Amino acid sequence: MFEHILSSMIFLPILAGLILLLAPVPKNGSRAIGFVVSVAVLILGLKLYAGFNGAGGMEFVEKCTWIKSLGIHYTLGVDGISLLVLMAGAVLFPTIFLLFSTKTKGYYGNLLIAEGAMTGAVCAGDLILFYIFWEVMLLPIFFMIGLYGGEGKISATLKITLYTIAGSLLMLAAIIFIGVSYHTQFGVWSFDIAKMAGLRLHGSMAVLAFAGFMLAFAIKIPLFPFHTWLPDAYTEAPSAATFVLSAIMAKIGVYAVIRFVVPVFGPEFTKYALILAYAGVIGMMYCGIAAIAQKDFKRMLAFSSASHMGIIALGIFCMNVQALTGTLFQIVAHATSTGALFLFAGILEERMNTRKIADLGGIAGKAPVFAMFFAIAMLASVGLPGTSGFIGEFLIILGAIKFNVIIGVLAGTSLIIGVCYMLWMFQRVFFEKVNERTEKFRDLTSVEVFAFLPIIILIVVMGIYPQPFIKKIEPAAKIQISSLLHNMQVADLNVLERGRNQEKK
Amino acid sequence: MILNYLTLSIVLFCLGILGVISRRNVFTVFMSIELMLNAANLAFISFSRLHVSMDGHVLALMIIAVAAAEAALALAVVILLHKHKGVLDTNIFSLLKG
Amino acid sequence: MEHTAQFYLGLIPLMPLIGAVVIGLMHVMTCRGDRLPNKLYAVLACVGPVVSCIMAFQVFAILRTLPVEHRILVHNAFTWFSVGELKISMGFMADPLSALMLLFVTFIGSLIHVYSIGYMADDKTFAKFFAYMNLFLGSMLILVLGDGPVVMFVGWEGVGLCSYLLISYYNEDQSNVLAGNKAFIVNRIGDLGFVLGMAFLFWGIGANNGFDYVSLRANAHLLPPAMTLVVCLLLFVGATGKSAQIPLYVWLPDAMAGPTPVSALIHAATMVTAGVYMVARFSFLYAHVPAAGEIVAWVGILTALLSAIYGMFQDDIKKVLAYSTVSQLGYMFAGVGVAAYSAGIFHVFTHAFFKALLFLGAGSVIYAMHHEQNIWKMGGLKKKLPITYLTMLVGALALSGCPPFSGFFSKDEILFSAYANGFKGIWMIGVLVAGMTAYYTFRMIFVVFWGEPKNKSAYDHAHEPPAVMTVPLIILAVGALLAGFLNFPALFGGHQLVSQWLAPSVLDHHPHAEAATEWMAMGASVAAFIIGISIAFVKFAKGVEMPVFSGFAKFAYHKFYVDELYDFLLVQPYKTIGAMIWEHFDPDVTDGPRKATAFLYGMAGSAFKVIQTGYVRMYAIYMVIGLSLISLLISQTLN
Amino acid sequence: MTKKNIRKGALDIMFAEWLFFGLAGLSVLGAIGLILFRHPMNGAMSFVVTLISLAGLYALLSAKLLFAVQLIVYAGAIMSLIIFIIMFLNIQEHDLPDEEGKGLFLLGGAVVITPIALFLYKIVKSLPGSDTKIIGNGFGDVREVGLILFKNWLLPFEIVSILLLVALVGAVVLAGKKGVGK
Repeated sequence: MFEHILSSMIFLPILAGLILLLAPVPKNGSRAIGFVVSVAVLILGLKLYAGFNGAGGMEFVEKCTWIKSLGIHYTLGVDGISLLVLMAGAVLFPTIFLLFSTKTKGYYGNLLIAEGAMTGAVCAGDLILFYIFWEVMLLPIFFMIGLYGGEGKISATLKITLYTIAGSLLMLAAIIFIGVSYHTQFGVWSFDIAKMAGLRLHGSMAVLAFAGFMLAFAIKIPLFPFHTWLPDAYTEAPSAATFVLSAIMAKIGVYAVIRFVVPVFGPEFTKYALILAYAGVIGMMYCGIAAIAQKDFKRMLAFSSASHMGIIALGIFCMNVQALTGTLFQIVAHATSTGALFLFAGILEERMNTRKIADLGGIAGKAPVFAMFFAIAMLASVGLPGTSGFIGEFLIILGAIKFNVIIGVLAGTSLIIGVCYMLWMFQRVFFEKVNERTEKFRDLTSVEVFAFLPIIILIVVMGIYPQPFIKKIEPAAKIQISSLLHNMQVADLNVLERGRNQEKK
Repeated sequence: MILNYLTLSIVLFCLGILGVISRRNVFTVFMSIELMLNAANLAFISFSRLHVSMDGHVLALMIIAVAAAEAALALAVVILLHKHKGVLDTNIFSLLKG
Repeated sequence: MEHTAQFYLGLIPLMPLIGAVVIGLMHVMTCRGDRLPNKLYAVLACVGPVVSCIMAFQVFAILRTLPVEHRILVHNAFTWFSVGELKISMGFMADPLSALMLLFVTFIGSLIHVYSIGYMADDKTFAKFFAYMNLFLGSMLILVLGDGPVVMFVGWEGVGLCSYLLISYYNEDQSNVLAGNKAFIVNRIGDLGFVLGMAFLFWGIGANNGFDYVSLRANAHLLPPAMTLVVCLLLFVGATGKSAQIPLYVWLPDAMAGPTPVSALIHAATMVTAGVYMVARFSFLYAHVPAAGEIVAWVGILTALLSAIYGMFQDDIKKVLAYSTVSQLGYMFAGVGVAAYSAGIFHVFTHAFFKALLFLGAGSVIYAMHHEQNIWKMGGLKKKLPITYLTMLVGALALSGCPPFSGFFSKDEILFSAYANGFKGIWMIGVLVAGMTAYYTFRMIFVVFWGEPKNKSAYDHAHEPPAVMTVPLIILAVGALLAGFLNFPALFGGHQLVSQWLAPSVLDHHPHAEAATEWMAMGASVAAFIIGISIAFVKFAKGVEMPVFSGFAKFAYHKFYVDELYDFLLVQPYKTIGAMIWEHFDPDVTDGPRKATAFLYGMAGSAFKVIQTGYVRMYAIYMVIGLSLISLLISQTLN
Repeated sequence: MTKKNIRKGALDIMFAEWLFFGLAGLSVLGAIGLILFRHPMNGAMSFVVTLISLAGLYALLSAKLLFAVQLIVYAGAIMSLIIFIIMFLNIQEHDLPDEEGKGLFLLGGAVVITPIALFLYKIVKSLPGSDTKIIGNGFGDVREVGLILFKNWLLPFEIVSILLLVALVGAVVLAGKKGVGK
């Protein structure tokens, strides 16, 4: 089992999820199974984390031939880039099973499948394998929103599904293009991402393929202006699905850009990085400003999440170690803080039966523990030093300044924008006077406190002592950046040579 | 000349198609389909003769068997239709309309 | 010795932080059942600050034993984060500047904690208050001790957060929470400047040479002048946010919504002086670009003038003090701006005493008057509250710059430095403001303590607060009286101990001036004080009714409508844009392509719907037509 | 072969040609009748003509077994079933759909189908020609066809038998429903 620790982490939840869906399991039993399985995955994950030495390369590699004639392999592996994303998922999933007790078994089954597929997408080292997990990841979300969502669930489901699928089909075309290019260049079929660094793509087709990849990931992240599915989906989805979407799935989009786009499309990436960086930073501001106008706290958090994703994505496009490490760190930090916020929103919604900010008030007095936890997650989300949110945001802003001053300054405004809507919401929900509705609000139960405690502790620990985490991701980030810079130099040399040749003529 | 047989087969087949697409009487449509099957049979047997191989005969036999099965089912459907709607018009089936 | 001191450096901020965490956890764990006794919390709350204070004195003493050029103690607790060139360790540094700050922050902080035990005795969430206070003090100590801009920023943001928490402490009242929000958001605007300044500084010199103050100071000359100017101005934006200068001063008067000890802690000793401290900290940068210093000085003195005008027309005792704080902060910036860093810091030091004293005194008055803050409803209290009256009088004299109270020395040094360094305009405004300060301070004293009581029943019930509150007042009064002598001017044969002490940390620009000039400057200040206090005496000593403001006074009373202007210019457009994005732009423009696609598909669907008659025969016909077309096509190719 | 035999063979061929054209004409006429007659009974009768002439053509192609099967199963069993049902339903003139525009459909259909026919004809024409002499040696006999059927085509044969069974059951279920339409 421990030679195949990644496969176990992927297929254990998927199998359990399928069993839950197909076999007649009672409601509470399925929740218990879900919890046990997710804890098992967490234990495997911790073992993996402990065994990870962080030298910068792929570890825990599993490889076997899958479709021989096309050179498709079942390749799994973890490096510094994927490790923390993987761990964020593993750590956060058990919480959901502890928190939401009133759902049907399909709910838990879908969650498990989502967990497995996400782990798969993060570990996959083969483009085709990645694509499959990427698509599988969407299915449980589709069902969860469609079956257990709020009032506008149908249109929200359609929107997210069609949007995402449109993106991923373009990506599939781009993957096939890459495979074919590899075949023409080296004479053998391969979709192994590790080998793609040697691939040289040229011309408008390469740009198109790059656009295909970026579009798929931009929709998933979501980058401005492809974010419009997000508020609807996040709002209508049941809290667990929102949690999965915001905390992990969006991060996989970011992760995938680093893992797949940067090594393969180095020259295109460096060429369009500025535009993409603007998309990121504008998205941050745009969604942040839109958040202030929300009357529904879940939708507000959705915009807030989109806003943060803008700045997280920005970190990739800045092309320096600080920003990239910041992004990777922020992936986890944001997963914990926003994830927790959405879970809190779910609890609020479940207990108060409303999503309107105006209906609430005075909860801090009624439920101090809840308020404290919420405040900590909120402060992490606005990037206060001492919480996990600061480190990543600071690194990204620092990197952005190096990349481009205007972008850096705009990115810095996230300090202000985030605080505006968050405080506004906090004031209306937690402060001021209690009303009849919030009068009955009861504080977190012991189980809930126990479920949230790891997240809260993680938020604080990652803020105060982030170095152990950074140590694991920094080498991989450095490798990515150096290969990217190398690419840039090669491109520059090519331009120079072309210039010289023209002069000779 | 085997060509004549095949040409005849084509003519019969086309007449069958014409029957299917231009008539609304269920029986006529059904028999037109039988006509097309027969045209195919004729082609099979001609080719069988051409290559002096009897596989075509076997296939023709099977087609006849299938035609028999089809006849049984189709006529059952026709009876049902007549009972149900009292007419023999194919145009009363318009459930495919979106 | 040194090792112990380094050990202390880590512990000093940690003690209040531990206190905060312990108290907070205890509070949260017991909030559902029976609360623990307040006394327990009170003891716990005071342990941290007091221990820190003792250690701060130790550190100071150890520092004094070192030779002047080696007066720097650094303690790297652990590597905080390290990415590429960026290596940030959680390091704490004590040099003369931070040690001086450390002393009075911990000392006054401890006193305020003690005072709060009395002031907050009836509060329902007593423990929460002290958790916040401890957290605040801890953050402030991190700010002061941080060995680099990033660690400093932790404290910087931490005090911002705590001020938010403490200002909106009575959170059932919307206006309090709004004041808290305002404080946090305005501070954040400043923080943006700080972060950007930090980033530019880092890429300018920090990336290659280390990013702590020692290295930065050693390499400051490597930064190009233009860049230095940009960094200095950005950092100053941060300082305007934290220290309530134009244009970001608006949060501070509103921050009076918090409990009075909070106002004392925030406005006197700690948070608001952080900006001044930061400019002094970065004196090695400001020394390179005089233009930056000039801007700082002008912003400071204009803030001083503006808030002094406001202060003359307020009727809330805490607002008067709040504006006087803003005004004094303006002085401090004027001081650091004209490169008289030690003078600025000295004013921070003296101001900490007398302003804490005034706020705590005001707290006593408010406590005695059952939370009445309008000065026009008080009056004649000097008989009822003798200790408070006397101590506040000391504070007021110090604030107004009456010799030989502490405020006189520090303020005079700033004004003299401005004059001697060639900033005559600043000096003139400064003297004018000194007069106005004396006027509004004594207006408050006269209206509150002299004359006849306006509210008879409240007056009858007023009584001197318990000793736990008056003792800190007395200690602070002694401090306010004597602190000035620490930097006794050379003119009177003093040794300027504070300036000498600070010399290794800050790059003072020492003016060379004649003694006559110094006498002249001092005379002007004293004259302004006398004029100010005389006008106040004439107008208010007899006791007057609440005036009805009109004309300019009304305009000033409403703070020149700056809040409303900001609201109109910034807040409302922000909200409008947000609503516009959400209601129109997002669904119509950004989502436009998606909607257009959907619409096209719908159109295509309805177009093709026509041929979907539902008749099987028709489908057969389509099939045959298709077959026919394909046949035609293939026949073509067969030829 | 003797000379006489050769002459006789040529005569046979000539005769077979004439026979072919006769039967072909009959079958086409029958088919045209099928698609033109308004009443299905008339159509069925003319379709029987087509089937029988096709049986004759099978015989000309030396498919002796198929000749018999066509006559017995198709022209016999299946057609009588159809005619039986037509009579069973007792179709009157007013039961028939009024097919206005039938001529138009026929004309249009013919136009549409022509390219298909021409295309198929083009393909057929490209095939190598061959005589259609009736051959003996048991070609198309029951024995030979049966051998092939049970040797090479056993599995399809069994599948067809299952198909028949299914069709039987299906027909019973469909037609046997009581109270449909109520």
